Amino acid sequence: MSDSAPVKSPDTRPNRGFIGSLRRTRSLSTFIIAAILFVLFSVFSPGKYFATPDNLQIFLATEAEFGIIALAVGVLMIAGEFDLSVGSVLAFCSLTFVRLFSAGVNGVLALFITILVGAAVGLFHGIITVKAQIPSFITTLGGLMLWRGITLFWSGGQQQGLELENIPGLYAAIGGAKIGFVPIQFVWVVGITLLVVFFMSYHKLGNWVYVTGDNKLAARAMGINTDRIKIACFVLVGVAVGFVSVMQLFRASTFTARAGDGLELSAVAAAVVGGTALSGGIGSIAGVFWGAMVISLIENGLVLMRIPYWWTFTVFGLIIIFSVILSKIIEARRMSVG
Amino acid sequence: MKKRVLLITAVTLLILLLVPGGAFAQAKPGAGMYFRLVTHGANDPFWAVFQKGMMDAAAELGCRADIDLAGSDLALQSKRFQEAVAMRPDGISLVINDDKMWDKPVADAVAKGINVIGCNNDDTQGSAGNARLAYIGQNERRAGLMIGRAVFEAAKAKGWNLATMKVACAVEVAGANYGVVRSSGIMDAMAEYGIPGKPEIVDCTLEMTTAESRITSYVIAHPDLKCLFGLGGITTDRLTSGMKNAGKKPGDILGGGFDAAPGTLTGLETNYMVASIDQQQYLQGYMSVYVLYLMKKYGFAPQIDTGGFLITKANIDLIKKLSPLNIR
Amino acid sequence: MPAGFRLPEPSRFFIPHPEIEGSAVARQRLIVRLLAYKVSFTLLVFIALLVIFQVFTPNHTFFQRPNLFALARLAPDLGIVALGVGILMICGEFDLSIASTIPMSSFVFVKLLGTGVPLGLNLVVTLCVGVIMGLGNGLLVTRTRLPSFILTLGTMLFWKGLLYAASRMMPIGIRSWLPAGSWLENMFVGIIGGVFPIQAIWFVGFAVLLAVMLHFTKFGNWIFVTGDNETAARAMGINTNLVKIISYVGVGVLCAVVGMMQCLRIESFTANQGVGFELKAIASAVVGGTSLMGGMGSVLGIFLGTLTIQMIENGMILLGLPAFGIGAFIGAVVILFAVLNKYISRFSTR
Amino acid sequence: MADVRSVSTGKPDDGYLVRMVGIDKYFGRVCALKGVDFRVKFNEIVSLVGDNGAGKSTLIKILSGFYTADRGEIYFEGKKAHIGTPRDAKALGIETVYQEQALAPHVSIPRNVFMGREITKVLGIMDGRRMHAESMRTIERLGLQIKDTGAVVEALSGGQRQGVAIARVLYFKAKLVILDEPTIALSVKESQQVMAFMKQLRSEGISVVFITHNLFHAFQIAERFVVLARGELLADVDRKDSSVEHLSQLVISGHHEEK
Repeated sequence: MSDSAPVKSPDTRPNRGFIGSLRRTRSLSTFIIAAILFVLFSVFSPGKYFATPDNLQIFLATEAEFGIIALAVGVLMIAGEFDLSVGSVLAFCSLTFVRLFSAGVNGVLALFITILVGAAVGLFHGIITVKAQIPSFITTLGGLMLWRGITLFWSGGQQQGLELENIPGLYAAIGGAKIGFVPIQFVWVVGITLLVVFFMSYHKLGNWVYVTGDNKLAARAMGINTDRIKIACFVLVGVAVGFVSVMQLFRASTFTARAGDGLELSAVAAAVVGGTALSGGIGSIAGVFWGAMVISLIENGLVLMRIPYWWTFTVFGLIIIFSVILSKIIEARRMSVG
Repeated sequence: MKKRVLLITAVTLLILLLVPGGAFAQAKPGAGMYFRLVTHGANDPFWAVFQKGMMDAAAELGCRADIDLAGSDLALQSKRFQEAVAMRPDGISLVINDDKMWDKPVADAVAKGINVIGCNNDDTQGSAGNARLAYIGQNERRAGLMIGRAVFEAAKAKGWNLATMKVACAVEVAGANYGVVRSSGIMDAMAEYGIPGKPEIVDCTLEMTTAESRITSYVIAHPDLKCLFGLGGITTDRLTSGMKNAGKKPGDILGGGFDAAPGTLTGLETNYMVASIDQQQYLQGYMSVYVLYLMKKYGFAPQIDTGGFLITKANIDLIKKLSPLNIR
Repeated sequence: MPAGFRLPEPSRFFIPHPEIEGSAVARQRLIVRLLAYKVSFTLLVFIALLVIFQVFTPNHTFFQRPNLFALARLAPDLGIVALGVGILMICGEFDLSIASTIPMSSFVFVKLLGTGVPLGLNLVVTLCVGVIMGLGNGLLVTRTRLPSFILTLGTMLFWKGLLYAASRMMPIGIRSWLPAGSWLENMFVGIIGGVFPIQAIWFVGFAVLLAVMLHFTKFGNWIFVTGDNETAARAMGINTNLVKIISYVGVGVLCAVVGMMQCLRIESFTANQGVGFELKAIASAVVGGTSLMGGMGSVLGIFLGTLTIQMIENGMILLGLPAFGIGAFIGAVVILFAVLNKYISRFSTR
Repeated sequence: MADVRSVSTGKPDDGYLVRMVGIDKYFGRVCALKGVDFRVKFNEIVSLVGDNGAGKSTLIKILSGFYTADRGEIYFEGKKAHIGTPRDAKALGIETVYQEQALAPHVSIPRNVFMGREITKVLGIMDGRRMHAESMRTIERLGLQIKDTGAVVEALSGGQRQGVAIARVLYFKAKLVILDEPTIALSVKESQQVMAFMKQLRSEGISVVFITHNLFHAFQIAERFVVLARGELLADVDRKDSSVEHLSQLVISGHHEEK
C-alpha cells in the first residue's frame, strides 16, 4: 500500500471529479461495493427474499453486533496494533454477564461490570503489548487461547439461558426494540459510528491515534504519549466487545462457550476491506463501517442466495482478495490523478 | 490489473451460476420445493454424513435442500434460523438444542405458515416444550448413554472395580453442544453403573495431530485411566493411536466413541475400542427432507426415532462396506 | 503525560548506537554475548522447560519412552510446516493458507490412490499440488503488493471452500487401496526398529537442509535482505519477487509433504487436517526469535520454537493440569514467553 | 581546549540563548560525551558538525529532552533549566526537526503542523478551520507554496516536507530550532529551499542549530561552527575565522592541527 514512488508535483493539479472524491472519502469505494452487493443480492436471490423485512431485520441486527467490534478493531489498527482475541473475549464477557445476572445482579449494573471486564482485558493486552514491546499479534494470539480457555473452564462448556423477561427495559434498549422497521441494534451501531467518526476526525485524540499509527517516533517527538494512545485503543476494543457480548446474548438469549468463534479474522478483514492499512496510520471510520457492512452482506447474502455451505468459504476468500485489490486500484488511480 | 479483476469476476459468476444447477431435475415429486436444515454443527464428519443423507433425499425427490452449520455458536444458529424463515422455504428442520431459546422463534415461524420440525436434538419436554411440528432423530444424550453402557458393561465383565474407575472424554470443540450433551449421557451411564464423579474432558481441537498428541499426553499423565471416550468422530478416530503411543496394550484402557472413521474401525478390530455409536445421522438428514416433503404435501407429522447403532467387532464388516460410501 | 514520565531511550531498543557499539561489544562477557542471540535464549528456555517438565510431572513421565516417542512422531507435522512458514516470515511475508494446503494435498493424494496411479507418480503429483498452491500465493502477493496476511487469508478460504465442496468434508480411508507396509509408508511414517519414528528424521533433515540453505547460501542471504529491506535488495539486483515466490513454493511443498505424511499415519484423509496450524506456525517462528517484520530469524530458532510450543502443550497435560480449557494455559504461556523473551534480550543488549 | 572551557565560568546572564556546560553522557560504561560545552547566541545559526559517532546526536537529544545528561548543566536564557522530557524542552521553546521522524505521512498538513498541540474548542474538539488557516498562513510566511492544501504529507516533495516541519516550529514560536540533517536526502534545489527556510527563521528572531555532514551547506549559512569528535568538543569557531577546508580537515582528522 505504501507506494513510495515519487509523486510528480501533485500540488499543481486540482483534485476534482469522481476519482477525486473517492480519494477524498476513502470510504466511498467500500460503500459502492456494499451497494452493488446489496443490489445483486436483492435482484438475484431466489424468490427475492433478500430484501424482505424479515431478512433485513435479522441482517441489520447482526450486522450491528459485528460492526461495533469491527469499528473498534479498525481504530486499533489505525493506531498500528492488532487484536486477534476479540472472539474469545466476547465469549468471556458473555459468560461474565450471564453469571452476574443469574446471581441476581441488577441488569444495568451487570452490563456495566461486563463492559468494565472487557475494558480490563483490553488494558491487559495493551499494557503487555506496549510496555514489553511485543507484537500485538502475539499478545492477542495468546489472548485468543487464554480467554477461550478461561471461558470453557469457568462455564464447564455448559450453555446457559437468560431470563430476559425480568429486564424488559434493558432488553428493549439493547437487543429487543425496533424503531419503526429498524432494529435497535442498528441504531446503536450508527450512533457509535457517528461518535467514533467525530472523535477520529474532529477531536485531538483522533489525530493522536492517526499519528501514533502513522509515525510513532514523530508523535512521540511532539510530546504525544503513544503508549497511552495504544493502550486506550486496546481498552476501546475491550469496551466494544463487552457491550456487543451483551447485545448478542440478548438476541440469542443463551450463552454458549463457542460464541464469537472466528470473529477475529472477520473483524480484521472488515477493516482491511474498508481501506485500513495493516501497518497503521491509514484508514477511515466510515470505511470500516462499510467494510463491516460488506462482510456482513456477503455472510447473509450467500445464505439467501442458497449457496451451499461449502462454497461460502470460496466466495468469501475471493471477495476478500477482490476487495483489497480493488481498493488498491482505486488507490493507484488516486495517486496518479493526485 | 484489469484483466485479473475481470478474471476473478468471471470465476465468481461462474461458481454462482454453476452451483444451484443440477438438483433441478424435473418431473420428480418434490420438484420446486425448498427445505432448509438449520443445525449448530461444525465442519466435521458427523455433519458431513447428515448432509449426505439430506442431499440423497433431495436428489430422489427432485427438491432442493441446504444445510446451515454454526460451529456450536448458538447466536449464529439463531441468526441462520431467522434467515431461513426470511426465505419462506417449504420447511425447516432445526436442531433444537436449547429448551428455551427456540420456543419463540419456532412458534413465530410456524405462525407464519412455515413447517418447522426438529431433528437430531429435541426439547426435553418434546412437543410440550416447543411448537415444532414433528421430531426426527435420536437424542445425543441417549447416544451418550448407549456408548457409556456398552463400555462400562465391558469394564464390569473384566472385573474392574467400578467404584474407583477413572473415566475421561476427549472432545474436538470444547464447549460445543454435542460434546456437552453426549458427555452428560455418559455421566448418566456412570450413575447407572455406580461410577462416582464426572469424566474429565480433554480439549483436543479438530486437528488430527493435535488431537492425537493431546490424547497421548493425557493417557501418559493418568496411568489410572480405565475408560476413554471420544465425543466426536475425530477424537474417536485418534483414541487408538493415542493409546498405542502411550504404550498401552489392547484392553488396558477401554475405548468408546462415535462414528465410524477409519481409525475407529482399526481400533475396534485391534480391541483397543469396545464399541462406537453410529447415531445414524444419515437417517436424520434423509428423513428430515422426506418428512418435510410429506408434511408439505399431505400434512403428515410423524415422530421418528432414528435410533442408534452400536458398532462392535461383531458387526464391523457391514460398517466397513458402507463407511466409504459416506453413509455411516 | 505526567511530569515525571520519561520516554524510553529509543536508541537502546531501536537503533544501534553508533557511538557505543564497537567498544561495548568487546567488553561484554561471553555469556552475555551469547544471550544476545535470540537462539541461545530460545535454547535456554527449551532446556529449562525440559528440566521443569521432567522434574514436576508426576512419576517423571516426560522423559519416558512413550512420551518421547509420541513427541518424535507427532511434533514433525507442525514442525516441518513451521520451518517453511518461519523462513517465509524472514522473507517478510505470511502464509495463512497452509491450513488449506495441507488437507488439499492430502485429498489429492488419497484421490490418486483410488485411481491406482503408481505411488512414485502420486508422490510427485501431490508435491505439485503444494507447488501450485504456493505459486498461486507467491504470484498473488508479489503481483498485487498487498499485505500477504490478508491475501493468504483469502486464499485459505478459497481453497477451503473448494476442498469442502470436493470432499463434502468426509474422511476417506486409504486402506482400501494401500495395504500396510508400502515403501511410501515406510519412507514417511515408518518406525525404525520399532522404536524410532522416521518422521523425526525427516524433520531434522529438513531443518538441516533449510538451515544450510538459509545461512550458508547466496539464496539464503537474499531471503534475509528481501525481508529486511526490500527496496535495498532490489536496488542490489536481487529479484525479490522471485525470492518471495520461491519461498512460498517452498512452504507449499513442505505442506504437501506434511499432508501426505499425516494422511499415511492417520490412514485417512480428513478435511480438518492442518486446522489451526496457520497461527501455531507463526507463533512457533516468533517464539524462536523470528521477527514479524521480516529480515530476522534462524532455522535453529524456528526448530526450537516449534518444539517448545508443542512441548508446552504436551507438558501442561502431563503436569496434570485440567485438560478442559488447556488452551488457557497455552495462551498464557505464549504471552509469558514473549514477555520473558523481550526482557532477556533487552537485558543482554545492555 | 582550555580557552573554550573558560567560557563556562561566565555569569548566568551573559547574552546566550542556551549554554550547555560540562556535559557528560555515558551509555553503560561507554562514554558518549565528555565535558562538552555548547552555546547558542540569540538570533544565530550555529552548525554542529562532526563525523558519525562524534556525539552530535547525543548532545542534541540531551538538549531536546530525549536523554538526560549524567553530569553538566544547561542554562536557557541565562537561567538554569531542567530538561527531563521532550515536553520540558518544548515548554522552554526548544524544537527539534528530525529528518524522518517529523511528520506522519498519511495525515494532512494542518494535522501534522498541530500534531500533539491541536487548536481545540471545548472538550478537546479540534478547530479544523483555524488549524487549516493558521498552518497555511505559517507555510506562506516561510515562503513555501503548496497548492493542494488538503493533501497528505506523503504527496509532497522532500523540501516541502521539511517546510511543513519547519512551519510547525515557526508557528509555535520556538526560540531555538534544531534541524537534524535536514538536507540529507534532498536535491540541490530542495536543499537551497530548506536553507532559505532557515534564513527566514533567523529573520523572525529564532536561533537555529543546523546539524549536517555537508560542510558546504554548513558554510553557506551558519555563522559559527561547533566541531565534535569522539564525544569531545574539538573546536568552536566563527565563520570569519574558518573555511570549508579547515572544517573538513578538523572533521576528518578528529583533532586540532595548528595552522
